[in-house]
Amino acid sequence: MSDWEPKITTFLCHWCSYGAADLAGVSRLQYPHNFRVIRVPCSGRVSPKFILAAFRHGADGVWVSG
Amino acid sequence: MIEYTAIIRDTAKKLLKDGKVDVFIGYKKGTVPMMNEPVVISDPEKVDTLHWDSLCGLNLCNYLTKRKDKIGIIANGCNSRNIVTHILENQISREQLYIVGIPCTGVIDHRAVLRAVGNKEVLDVQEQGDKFTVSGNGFSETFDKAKFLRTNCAVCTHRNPVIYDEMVASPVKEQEGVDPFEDVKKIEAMDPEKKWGFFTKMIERCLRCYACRNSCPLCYCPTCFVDESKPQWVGKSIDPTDTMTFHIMRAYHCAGRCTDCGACERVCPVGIPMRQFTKKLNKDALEYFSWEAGLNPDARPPLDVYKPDDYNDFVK
Amino acid sequence: MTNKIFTKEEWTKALQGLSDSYKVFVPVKDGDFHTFKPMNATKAPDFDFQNTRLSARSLVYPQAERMFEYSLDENDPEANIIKETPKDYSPQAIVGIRPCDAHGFKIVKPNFDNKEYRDPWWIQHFESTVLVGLGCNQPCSTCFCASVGGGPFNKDVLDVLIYDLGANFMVSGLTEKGEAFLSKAQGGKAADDAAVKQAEALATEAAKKVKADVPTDKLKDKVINDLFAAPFWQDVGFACLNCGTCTYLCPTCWCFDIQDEVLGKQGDRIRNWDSCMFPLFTLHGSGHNPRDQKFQRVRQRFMHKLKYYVDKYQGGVQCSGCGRCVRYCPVNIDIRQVAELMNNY
Amino acid sequence: MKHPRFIDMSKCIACGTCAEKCPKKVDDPFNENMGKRKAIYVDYAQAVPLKYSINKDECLYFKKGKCRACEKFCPTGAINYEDKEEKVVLQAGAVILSTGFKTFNPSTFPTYQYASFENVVTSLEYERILSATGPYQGHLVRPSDYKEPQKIGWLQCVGSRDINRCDHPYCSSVCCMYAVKEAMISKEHADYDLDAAIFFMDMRTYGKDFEKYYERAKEHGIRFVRARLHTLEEDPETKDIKVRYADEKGEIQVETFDMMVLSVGMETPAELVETAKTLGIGLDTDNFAATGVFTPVETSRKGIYVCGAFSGPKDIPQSVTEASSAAAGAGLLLSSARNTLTKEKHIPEERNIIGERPRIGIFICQCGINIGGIVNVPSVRDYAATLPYVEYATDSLYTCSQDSQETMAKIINEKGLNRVVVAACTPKTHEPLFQETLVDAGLNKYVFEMTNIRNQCSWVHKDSPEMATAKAKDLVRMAAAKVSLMEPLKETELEVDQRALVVGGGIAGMVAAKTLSSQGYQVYLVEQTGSLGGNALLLSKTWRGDDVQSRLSELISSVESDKNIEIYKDTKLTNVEGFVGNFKTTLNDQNVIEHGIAVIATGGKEYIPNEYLYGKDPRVVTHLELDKMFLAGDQRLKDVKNAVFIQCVGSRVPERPYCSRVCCTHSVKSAINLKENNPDTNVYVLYRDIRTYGQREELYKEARNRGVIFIRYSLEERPVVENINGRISVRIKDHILQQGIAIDPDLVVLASGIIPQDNEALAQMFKLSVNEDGFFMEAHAKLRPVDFATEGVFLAGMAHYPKPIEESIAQAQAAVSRAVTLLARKKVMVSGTVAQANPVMCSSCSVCIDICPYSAPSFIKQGPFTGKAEINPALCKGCGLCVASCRSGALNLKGFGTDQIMAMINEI
Amino acid sequence: MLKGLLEHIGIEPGRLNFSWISSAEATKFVDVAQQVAASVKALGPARYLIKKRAEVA
Repeated sequence: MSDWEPKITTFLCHWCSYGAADLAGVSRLQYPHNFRVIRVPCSGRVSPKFILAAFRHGADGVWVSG
Repeated sequence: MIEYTAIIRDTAKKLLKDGKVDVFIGYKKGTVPMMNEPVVISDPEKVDTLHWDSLCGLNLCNYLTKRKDKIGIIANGCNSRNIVTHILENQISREQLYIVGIPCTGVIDHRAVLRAVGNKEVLDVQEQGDKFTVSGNGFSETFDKAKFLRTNCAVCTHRNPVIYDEMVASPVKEQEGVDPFEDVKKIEAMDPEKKWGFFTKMIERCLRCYACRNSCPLCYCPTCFVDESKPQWVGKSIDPTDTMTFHIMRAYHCAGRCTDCGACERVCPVGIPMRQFTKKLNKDALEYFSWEAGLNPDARPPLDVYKPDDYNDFVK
Repeated sequence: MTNKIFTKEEWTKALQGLSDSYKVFVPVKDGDFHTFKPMNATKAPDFDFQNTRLSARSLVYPQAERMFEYSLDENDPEANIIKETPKDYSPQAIVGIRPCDAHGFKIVKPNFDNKEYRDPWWIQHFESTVLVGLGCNQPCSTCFCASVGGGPFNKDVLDVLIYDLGANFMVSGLTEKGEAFLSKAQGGKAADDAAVKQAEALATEAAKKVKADVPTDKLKDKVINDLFAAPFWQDVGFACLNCGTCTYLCPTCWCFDIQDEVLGKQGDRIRNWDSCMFPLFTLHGSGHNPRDQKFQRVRQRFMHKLKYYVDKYQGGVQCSGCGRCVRYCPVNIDIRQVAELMNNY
Repeated sequence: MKHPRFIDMSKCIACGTCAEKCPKKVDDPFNENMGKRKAIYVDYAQAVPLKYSINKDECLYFKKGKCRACEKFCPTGAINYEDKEEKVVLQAGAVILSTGFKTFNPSTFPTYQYASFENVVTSLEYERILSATGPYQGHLVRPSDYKEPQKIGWLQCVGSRDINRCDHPYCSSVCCMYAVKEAMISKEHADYDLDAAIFFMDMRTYGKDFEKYYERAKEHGIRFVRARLHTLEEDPETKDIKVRYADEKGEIQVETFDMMVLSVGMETPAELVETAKTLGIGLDTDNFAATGVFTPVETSRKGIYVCGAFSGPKDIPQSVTEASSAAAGAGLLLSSARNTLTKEKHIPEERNIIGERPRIGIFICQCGINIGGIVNVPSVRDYAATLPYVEYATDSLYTCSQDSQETMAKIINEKGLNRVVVAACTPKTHEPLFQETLVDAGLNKYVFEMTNIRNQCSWVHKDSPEMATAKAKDLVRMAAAKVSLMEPLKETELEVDQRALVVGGGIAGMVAAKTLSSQGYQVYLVEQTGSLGGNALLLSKTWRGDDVQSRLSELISSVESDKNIEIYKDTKLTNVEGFVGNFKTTLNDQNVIEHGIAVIATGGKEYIPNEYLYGKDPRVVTHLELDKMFLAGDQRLKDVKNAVFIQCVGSRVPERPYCSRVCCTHSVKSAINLKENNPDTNVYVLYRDIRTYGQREELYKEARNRGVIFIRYSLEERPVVENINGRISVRIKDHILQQGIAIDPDLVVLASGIIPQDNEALAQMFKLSVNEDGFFMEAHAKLRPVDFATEGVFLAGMAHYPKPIEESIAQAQAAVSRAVTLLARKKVMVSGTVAQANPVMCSSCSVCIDICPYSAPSFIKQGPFTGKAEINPALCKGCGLCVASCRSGALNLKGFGTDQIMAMINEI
Repeated sequence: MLKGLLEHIGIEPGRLNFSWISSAEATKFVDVAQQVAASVKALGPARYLIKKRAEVA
């Protein structure tokens, strides 16, 4: 169980969190590798249907960040 | 409430005769006990078809969507709140409507009645004030209406219409001290596994007949998300995950708009209490946005607008 | 024809014994209503019911049924080859099916099994099924089986018929398949004349209780286009919600939709019950919908049951008179009234 | 003179390897020398361009001739030790000075011991401490022991409002607000109950929405202590800071803080004073570039403009406004040369790929070792080649390099690719580059998807190369799934109507009109009253002493005689249709004018008091009424024995919780005028905080020198003005004497606040928003102070917020400058990434219309789809809010389509 | 609201996460990323609402 790594469907706002994620990279800050990022123009683009769809496709977690 | 019938007929007749409305929407007495059929009348001579009793449990607002004519309609508390929502959402205009308000004392839960008589066939129901008598082959029993209200009516705090042009009777006293969310709180107290078990079991019998969706006045999209194919959000079989997805999304589309009229449960052929989905949303709307749908003809539902001070405790 | 008497306890026990040779489905109380479930030790069958909420049709023709399957994995040597999904066609018995619902199978048979087309899944399911009917001592006020060629003790399609004599059941084998089934039933004893007489009396009594006045006699003589253009359809359809309750509960509706479901590299071709009440039913790929209005869909359902079927198969209407749509239509649209409107138009 | 970087800018890819390998650590000036960086460095992580440079003074190679580690490890060979200082000569028609300021160095204050007490920091150092990229990675700790401070004090006016030790008589304008902000952020940062105290003289939160922030800070428990600290003492053991001060009641208090922040002011750096001399521009006595009230961004030398803090202390919005304003000034000079140096680019014709089966090319970048060092790029490449529709997959050392671009274009053509995925760094910086390559190869730029396997993969998962490789594969698969569904999108061009509308004929409106006209644009100027001039018609002198009326009449006549300006007096707007570039406005006389942009300069108006006997006694007048008396040379003013000014009338009160910004200066100026008229007049100013920000502080000093008496009152104990037997009596509690005093004035001047015009109708017509106080809301409080969220509409003057003439003028010019960026292009490109409605699916519920912040959706007015939604692509910003809100699935966002995002979700 | 509903039917609270992070807040991004990863990891693999091969006859 401890070897298990979740996959987390991640929606990042192009202007905000995606930038923060880029900057985290520039700063070489390390964080877990479980996130699979989908870039969206705005977190408002994330329809509830996407969140359900992510769970339906077996995502262990969903993270929406604006 | 059966005494309203005569007044409704008179009003409808007058409205149709005077040309104030082109049609009048109400109920007619059903061909089966405890069932009534929505009906539209355009001939003032046919108003005697109209009927009202404590078993009229659908939502007539459903029949207003995108009509172009002038309509007279009867509306109790919840139906009138849906009319408000309909107006806000451009499905009908206030000017088209003549609303005959019904102070409502609640609708009888026909399933509870059947249960009470051991699921024997009921052949007749007679309503007398706050009591009613059901009879069938070899039995006849009289019950207190108050004890047989549908669960949504039992906790209803908006029994009188919020908009109307005239009332068939003076407003009834609103219920006080009821906790509409007792059942929701019970579920909230469960752990995730129990909750999932509860809801999975609840919808197990679902046939995907969509009666709940179609009886709901909020569901008027030309193409429902379940019918979309590009992308296909939900599989069309009765696979449990697909069925659950349907119920979640159906409920979510009602968020901030549901008036808890109970039509969905009323029509379900297999008796699923799917209000457990929408009630949670109603509770949250009330807690986070101080919102109850359809009370204010000037305010959009909370999820239709963004305000900087919206509830956002869930955001990290 | 074997007539045997079982006490009700004996009968339940007998059914348990039969479970070794058949998948035995029996009515079980599930919440407010009855439904067919496989016989098992924990939940006893309950034969004290008006009728099951859903007809037994799904036991022969499931609501969702996998027809074919295929792999999209390029590494799979059989990639992209569509294969029929193997099915279990071992014998099954539906015990306690009402004669009207059994009649339903007869009504749908010409659709699934005719000269041009034989539906392998339906036919194999049907042929492996023993229909063990339970006569109706007390038909509902909404039943009209007698008007459509059936009756509360109609033996037409049944393999076995059960008479509820109070404390006992009299069980009659009607076909070879039925006799075979009965021969495997443990216990019981041969019925005496008195029991047979009592059973016949029950049947006669019950027949009297069924309203036989839903008129269908003139339907075959009507001109299709006249009925189609009749003025009452808007009124009939006004209240309709376009839900699938009537069609899904009906023992004689047969329409289905075929969908491909792909999950990862696994593809399935599934057929699901469809309903002519749904707008999607006739939606064309172009976006055009020939039945995009509610009344058109309502008209379709009644025209199909009461006219198109009548004309096509020359065997009466596509309705077994079970009355489910009358009882459970959420807005109380009543096929009996529509039949009258059409018959007398 | 261009300093050498010792880095070839065209080669550096900012991978950071050099800095990693560089052995020499130096203090990091960006972090106020509190942290370390290497001798080869970028200023800060978000620097543009993101290219390294070598600090020659620190570099071991330059100092000792050995090392060259950076050169050895640089994967692109960008290091060039031979780089030389370069003399660059630029030909320019105008110069804009935006050289800024430096913060005051408090080391000169011996009693504050900034240099020797570790836990005394400047506000700028504190800013870095709070910052995530700061020396302590955003953890709030103090420098001496890296412990979380429990108690922090801010000391205001360090290096401001002080001629005693630093010769800075002016107020630095921004320190009060930044101190409040720092205190608030610290409170938020600390998950414990941080004690934050601000020691101040006057709290100057005079900016838009600042006063509310100040009030909120008080609610959050930040202590505001009106006291000037004389000395800070350090506990040698704990390094805590002990302070002694006299509180408002005059009692001595002793407190100990873990940290003390010195709110340092702004000053012009000495080298800039030299530059000014070289340039030949005049400086004022405070060493700020001299400008005029009516020419706020012009220096004394024609053609040289100034903006920002070089012309006086100011905050961000004001600096940004001035920047645009200066650009307008320069643009004016250069308008004849506009578009003369532009070059046209040849673009091949776009290949029509509609109906083609997707043929995807996947280009994976190793980014030297940046990606390749962690992620197994060849295995990702091989994996990519197996994905559906992928025709071609390759990897390269640097996909972004010029030759890689050429190769990519070639491959696209050779292989007939019609979709492209690049897996490399971030699309935020590199998407445009690759899109250009697509366009050069004859593809639409939208059949492209970029996925980030560097910033969001290799760089952040150094410890688990396997997982990073797996993640990279997933990301590539997701991108391929999306791109296969991408369609070519059209960017439509819209003509921009070259005419402008200015609403409001006050100073801001007239300046806007005039500036537009001078740049060659035709202007419609609409004024609701019968005359131009607005509030300025009632003003006598500016705070710098200019005569307002003469300047105003010059302006009015120049506007009225301008052939390019069509003036509509006594006119209001009744309807506005259209959008950026194509507005159609109906006036109340039914005239319809068409214009491409609009400037809203509707101004504000004086609050009409109902307090302090106003309207009941002729001796009680407002500001503007006093100015009228000055203008008329009213003799009575000479005979005034006692004059009382009451500040904050109608401002900073619960009903109107904002500061009207100009009243303090106005009152102080008027007080001086009264004293000039008759030095024997006793002048009292009853105030709450004197907010003579910037160099206006010098007026305050002058007033005190002239004997004007300032008495502070609090909101709870407002002055009482009564008529007692025919004489006016003003009673107030003196804060120093701590007792009530009474004055019998023969003139009471109410510093009546500024209230907005009724902007509701106009806001609806142009789809603008107003704030709670009724002033128009700009697109961004700091960075877009003259823009509206609605494109093509701009804001100037007091319609935005109360402000003095020079700020109104700067804003008007700035608004024009912003407008000209649209007008000059003559065409606007509409992005392809816009929402699109399918009317068949639409249920007309109007959620999209309600939720869109840009008013892009509307109902179709005629035809078969009447009443269904449509999206105006010119207004749509492509955020997708409407798409997510649409229950009916009638909306989709091109470029981020529902099917495309679903395809990505499916691939996870 | 959606989160509330999903949690109501048994999706664990830690599965669905929302945050606001400005483009400059790299450390906040990392902090939240760590929190989210930890909370999801603590819950173990997702159990509910996963679409598997249709459960049909």
